[in-house]
Amino acid sequence: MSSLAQSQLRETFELNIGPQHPATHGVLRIKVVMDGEYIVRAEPILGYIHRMHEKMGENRTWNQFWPNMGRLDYLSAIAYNHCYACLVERAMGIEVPERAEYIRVITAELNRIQSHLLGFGAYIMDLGGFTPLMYAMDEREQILDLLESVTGSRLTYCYFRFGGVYNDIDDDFITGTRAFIKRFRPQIPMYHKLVTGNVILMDRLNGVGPISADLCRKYGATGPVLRGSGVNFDVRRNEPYGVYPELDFDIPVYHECDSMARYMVRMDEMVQSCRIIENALNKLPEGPVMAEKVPKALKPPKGDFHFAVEAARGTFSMRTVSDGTNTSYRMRLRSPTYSNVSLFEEASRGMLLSDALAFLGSLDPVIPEMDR
Amino acid sequence: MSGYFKEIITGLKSLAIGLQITNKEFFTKPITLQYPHESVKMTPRYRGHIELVKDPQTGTHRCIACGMCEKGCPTGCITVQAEKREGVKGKVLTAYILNFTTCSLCGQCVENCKPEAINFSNEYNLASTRREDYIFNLLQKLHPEGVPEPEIDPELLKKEREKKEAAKKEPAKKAAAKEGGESKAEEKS
Amino acid sequence: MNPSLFSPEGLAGIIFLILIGVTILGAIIATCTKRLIRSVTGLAVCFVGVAGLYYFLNSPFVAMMELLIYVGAVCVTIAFAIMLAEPDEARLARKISGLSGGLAAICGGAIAFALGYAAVNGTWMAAPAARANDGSLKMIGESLLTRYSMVFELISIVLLVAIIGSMALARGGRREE
Amino acid sequence: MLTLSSQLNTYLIMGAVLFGFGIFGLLRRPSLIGMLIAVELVLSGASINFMAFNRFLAPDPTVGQIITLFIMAIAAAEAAISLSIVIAVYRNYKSIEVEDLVELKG
Amino acid sequence: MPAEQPQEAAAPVEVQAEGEGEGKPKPKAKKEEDAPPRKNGLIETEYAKRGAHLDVQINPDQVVSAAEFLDGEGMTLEMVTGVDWIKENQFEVIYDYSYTGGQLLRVVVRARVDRNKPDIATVCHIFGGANWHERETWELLGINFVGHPQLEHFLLPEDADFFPLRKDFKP
Amino acid sequence: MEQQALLDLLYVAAFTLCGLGFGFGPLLIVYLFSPRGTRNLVNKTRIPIECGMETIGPAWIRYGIVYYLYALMFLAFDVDVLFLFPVAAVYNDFPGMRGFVEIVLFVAVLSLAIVYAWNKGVFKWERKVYQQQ
Amino acid sequence: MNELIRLLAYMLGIAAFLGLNLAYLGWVERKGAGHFQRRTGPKEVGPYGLLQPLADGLKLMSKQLVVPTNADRPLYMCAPILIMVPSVLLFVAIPFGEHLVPREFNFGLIMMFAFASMAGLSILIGGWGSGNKYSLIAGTRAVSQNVAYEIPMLITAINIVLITGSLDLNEIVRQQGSYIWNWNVFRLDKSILMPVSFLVFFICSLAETNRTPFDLGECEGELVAGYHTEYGGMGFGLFMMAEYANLVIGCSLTTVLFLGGWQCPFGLFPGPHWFLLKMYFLIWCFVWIRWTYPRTTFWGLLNLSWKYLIPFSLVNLLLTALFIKVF
Repeated sequence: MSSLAQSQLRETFELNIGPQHPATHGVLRIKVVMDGEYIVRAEPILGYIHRMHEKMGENRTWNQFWPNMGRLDYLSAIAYNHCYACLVERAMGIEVPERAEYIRVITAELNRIQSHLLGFGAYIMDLGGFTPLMYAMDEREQILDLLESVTGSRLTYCYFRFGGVYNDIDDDFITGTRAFIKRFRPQIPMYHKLVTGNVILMDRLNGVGPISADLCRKYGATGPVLRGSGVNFDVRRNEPYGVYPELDFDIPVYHECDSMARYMVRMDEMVQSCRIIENALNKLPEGPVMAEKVPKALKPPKGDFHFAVEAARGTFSMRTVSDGTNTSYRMRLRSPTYSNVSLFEEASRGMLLSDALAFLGSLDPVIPEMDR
Repeated sequence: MSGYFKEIITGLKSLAIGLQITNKEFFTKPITLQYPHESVKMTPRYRGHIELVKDPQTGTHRCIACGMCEKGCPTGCITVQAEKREGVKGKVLTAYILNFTTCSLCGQCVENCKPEAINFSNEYNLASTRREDYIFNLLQKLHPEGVPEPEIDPELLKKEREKKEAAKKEPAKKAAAKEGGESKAEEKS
Repeated sequence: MNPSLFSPEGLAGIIFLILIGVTILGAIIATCTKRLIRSVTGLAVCFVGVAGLYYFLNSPFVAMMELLIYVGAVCVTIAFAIMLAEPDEARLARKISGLSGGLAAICGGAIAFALGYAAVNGTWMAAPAARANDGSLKMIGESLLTRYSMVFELISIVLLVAIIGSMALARGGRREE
Repeated sequence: MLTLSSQLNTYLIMGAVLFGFGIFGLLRRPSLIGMLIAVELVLSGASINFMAFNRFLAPDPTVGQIITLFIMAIAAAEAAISLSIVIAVYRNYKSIEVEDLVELKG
Repeated sequence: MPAEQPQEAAAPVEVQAEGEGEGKPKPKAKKEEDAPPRKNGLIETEYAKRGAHLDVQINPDQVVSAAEFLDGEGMTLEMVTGVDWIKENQFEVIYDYSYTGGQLLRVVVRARVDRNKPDIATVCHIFGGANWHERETWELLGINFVGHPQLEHFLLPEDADFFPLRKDFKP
Repeated sequence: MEQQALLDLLYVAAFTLCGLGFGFGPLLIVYLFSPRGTRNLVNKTRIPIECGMETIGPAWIRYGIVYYLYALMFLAFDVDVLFLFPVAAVYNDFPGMRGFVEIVLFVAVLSLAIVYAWNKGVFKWERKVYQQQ
Repeated sequence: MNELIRLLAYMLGIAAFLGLNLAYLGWVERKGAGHFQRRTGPKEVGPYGLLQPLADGLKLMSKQLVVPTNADRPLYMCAPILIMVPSVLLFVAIPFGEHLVPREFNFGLIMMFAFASMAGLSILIGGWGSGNKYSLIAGTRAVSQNVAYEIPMLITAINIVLITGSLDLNEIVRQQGSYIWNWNVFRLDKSILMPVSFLVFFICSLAETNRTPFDLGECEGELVAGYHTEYGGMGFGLFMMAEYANLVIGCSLTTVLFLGGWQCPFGLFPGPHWFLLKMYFLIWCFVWIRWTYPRTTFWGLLNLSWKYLIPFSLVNLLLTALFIKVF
């Protein structure tokens, strides 16, 4: 980097943001070359909690790989479960009972709300406001309690199974979920009043970190990042899986392309998730929650299979190359934040440090998912 | 210039709204649970570490030491030790060791268990500074006062003894008997 | 003649001595350290002492302004400037040594001695019998509004020109890049 | 010792000492900012003299104070200007040391 | 999930496929499974079974032109996957393209390189997002992306001199 | 010196001592009671914090031209205050508009510094364009 | 001699007052934060967590003083002490009651500003001396901010001087009279912008004490812990204590200049209790604000001062000058 400083005759210096930094929510390291308060180059450096999940996929049997799926994006684990379940079901041709599909959608959307709540709280905390995090945490706890009562764990769910779900939901869960949504709905306008409308926050987010739709496309950014840039793309709508086609919901899209747009997409998605859950609860059919004939020893046919779902942070997709044995020959996990953060380097050039961190927060990275 | 003042006024208004909201929250009851003094009730489905189920009929576990949990475990954190005893049908469980430090609570073992001998416990506030404290012998946990001896079926015992006698007499058959894994106690590491 | 040590006058005398010590210490730090930021700190310390001296000269307002302007503003500005352009420390350490330092010390000492000698031995006119006023803040204000009003305005222009000029200078290079 | 504060000579000598330190620093410092710091010392030495005469000898004690205030203002302006010059010099020559500047000129 | 017709018509042009239009749905796919070193060309796969609409096998030197073509069509590079086919002594690089602008279309582009000399051109300059994916693939499998601006260690420690996803990797 | 001023001085001095006590006292207590050694296993106790990494380059960076500009403006206004205080103190006792006119002129002239800075975009923090490295 | 006894008594009194405040403002803040966030705040140590400050203090005291290797040792050690001294010193001039004031200085107002301005340099020294880039950047920002907000504060103070014609804090309080409409906030007869002026002063004291939303000097989102990143244990403790001391001083000054000090709003029983009531109310507002707003950016902060506060205070100054002459 010294060559850079010499070649341009500019007083630059290098700064580490991370791996142990309050703003990076984990062990992400960003090596920043700065010119005063401005960023000349910000290079994200990954790998601090790299676990080689892909190799694990080659060594573990299909069933044994389940717990890994909860440990990628620990904040929206159910979407990842969903992807893996659907992938293997696609490969094996397993039909899933309808009730199980509905339960999948309900839990996945609850999980999405939970993830966005934490993302919202943590983002505002990045910007220095601590209180909204606590309010968000309060709501999040309610969701965790609900999910715990049905899945048995609070964070790294391992709830889905090939051909259905592990446990049926009971009436307590249904009434609890309805009560939660009733309670949660008025909270979002409260957040908007407390946080979004705040002039300080608007100053910090409006126009900060612009990403054009084309940049998103080039970098494969998905999820709220893409929808904040005005592209109406959501896997749930464009490549429907589960029972999403039967449910009624909108895809929030903002055209401002800035951090505020991404933040607003997340906030609106929570409302839409509430709608989906209510809708699904109303339509919830009776019946079994597991497919009847699921072989104990899974051996999908040879060939490769791909499946994509909409996780809280964007398109999560898996590609597995099966060689017909009880383990996969190659397991590839495409995590949304990996692509989203990869555009940070290009998009943050020339930003102020504080803006860059606000921008990074608006990408809502979850580090274990990036490092895999 | 009017924009300048409008900015100030809307800004101040938004700030006042924020203050109003936090003020309202200030007078609502806190939701904190004073953890060591009070604790939440766990839902029945809570997945703590696994434990052996006590069969109300026999008063002991139902494990047949088939080893399915061991095979299904992704992290290999379960070790089942069992031996063959004279006069007892099947294998006798001597130790069921769970290395909780590597357990990921996925539930594969519980699903794989045919006789439904293991289940999730509701224990969640485990704390220790030593690693060894998390290597549980579940059998001991089930029977802290001492593992009851399995009942000996006299008929089976008689049969087995007879078999042994026969085996002694016929060394040629010995190997075959061994292969079946019935006559010798099986040790697992 | 000498006041007792624990009377207010005596304590004030002790404080005065301390202030002189602080001033000289500050001056030493300001001139003799290698790192410029330490020099600035020394300068600030020195100014605190000088402010104390002003206080003893019956002008508390000037003393306070010395603190406000010099310690609070000039030193901070110098410190910012140092952040923009501090020379290499190692090089600096090499440069300040030996002959030039000695020469400078002799030179400075000689000047100080000569001035001090002249001051002590000089004949000053006698103190006036009656003072025109007590030299308080109100008096300063009054003269600023009457006798020195032109200067009062001029100084604002001088400041304006200085600030605009220095801003243009400091920013100028940036635009070239 | 304790009555030093009411003697003119004390202040005059203090002024001279500060002035001397200023000159010493001015000659010794190789860098422009260091020299500026020394100049500030010189100025405050002068101010002390003004204030001392004002206190002990002047019939109208406001004048000296006002002069000192003006010195402060001018010193501030001077500091601003000279620091900016230093920064401009630094930007162009990558050095604020007098020697280097002399070399660069030739 | 219908595949877009114009896409399909356009795709063969750039891949210079030998067996274009061999889009028989099921039996073809099955047959193709049995013979892994597939011929170059375009196959229309059944989306519900595979998760992709089009499957294109190309030569390694056609990767860039394929990327350029798909970029022109407004598609996104979703991920780059490397597979170690140790039996055939080949590496396969799989590019997953998808279309985010409207009607869904997923295109899989595959290229195989020799395992002893795993060089393939980078598509970084076309899709910026490929940078990290290719870097990761290089790091984990040792496939050398020629022209990549920064083939440095990324996820693994800086002193790692092994390729963990290779099938002959022994920890 | 007058008695009044002397006492003022004494009070200030006494409270300065008090402040020094508040400053040094806790440090002294720490010096007496805190452990001397440290469990310095990897010899990293005393390295500067940079988010867990080794520091890149020197810590004393050249930094912040904009802050310097702000400081310059501050300097001007601080001096402004220097003259306004005495004037304000006697302003009430002075009949006539002369004082008012003088203050207006003084403030107006100095305000030009802000106007200049505002026009020159010192207050603007826009994104810069850097070439791709 | 009497004077000396009085001096000693006030010294001890202020030390006790300050000590209690430094200890319990932390408690108040945490308790307040808790309740603003649906939590309870400290609760375990003593009843209502009242012994929490003691526990905190013990923890800070038992920590080792670590000086980083490439810190500038003397500057590093000086900074926390230097920042503490003016904060304590300034209590000498605060009129708690009409007769309960350590010392009435007839230049008290300038003294406050003069000594307070020294804090900036000590922050800079601390930031520089740490030998850490974060500290240096944050120190620069903090000083820049202190400096920027000193101007509107001073101009507003000049405004008060224009109205009262005095620099003596107690005299300023005395002149404000014993009814709420006589307080400087509501002296609309002197300038119709006086409430705005109060707001400006309040915002400035928020910024001068480096508190959220203006805590750019310690913005943990960007620069880890700001200028005291390298300080641990008591070094950090001193910075924190100085912050609280500055908080008390800032609120006291606002009370004195605008809210009538020890005067009662309705003319009954003026005394120190009113002063403390008003001061603690302001402190509570600081806490309230801190736990409501996110942090501004440093440029937004600097611009707030230069674009809004300074023009406003200047206009107010001129307006006051005009009103005094006209009416």
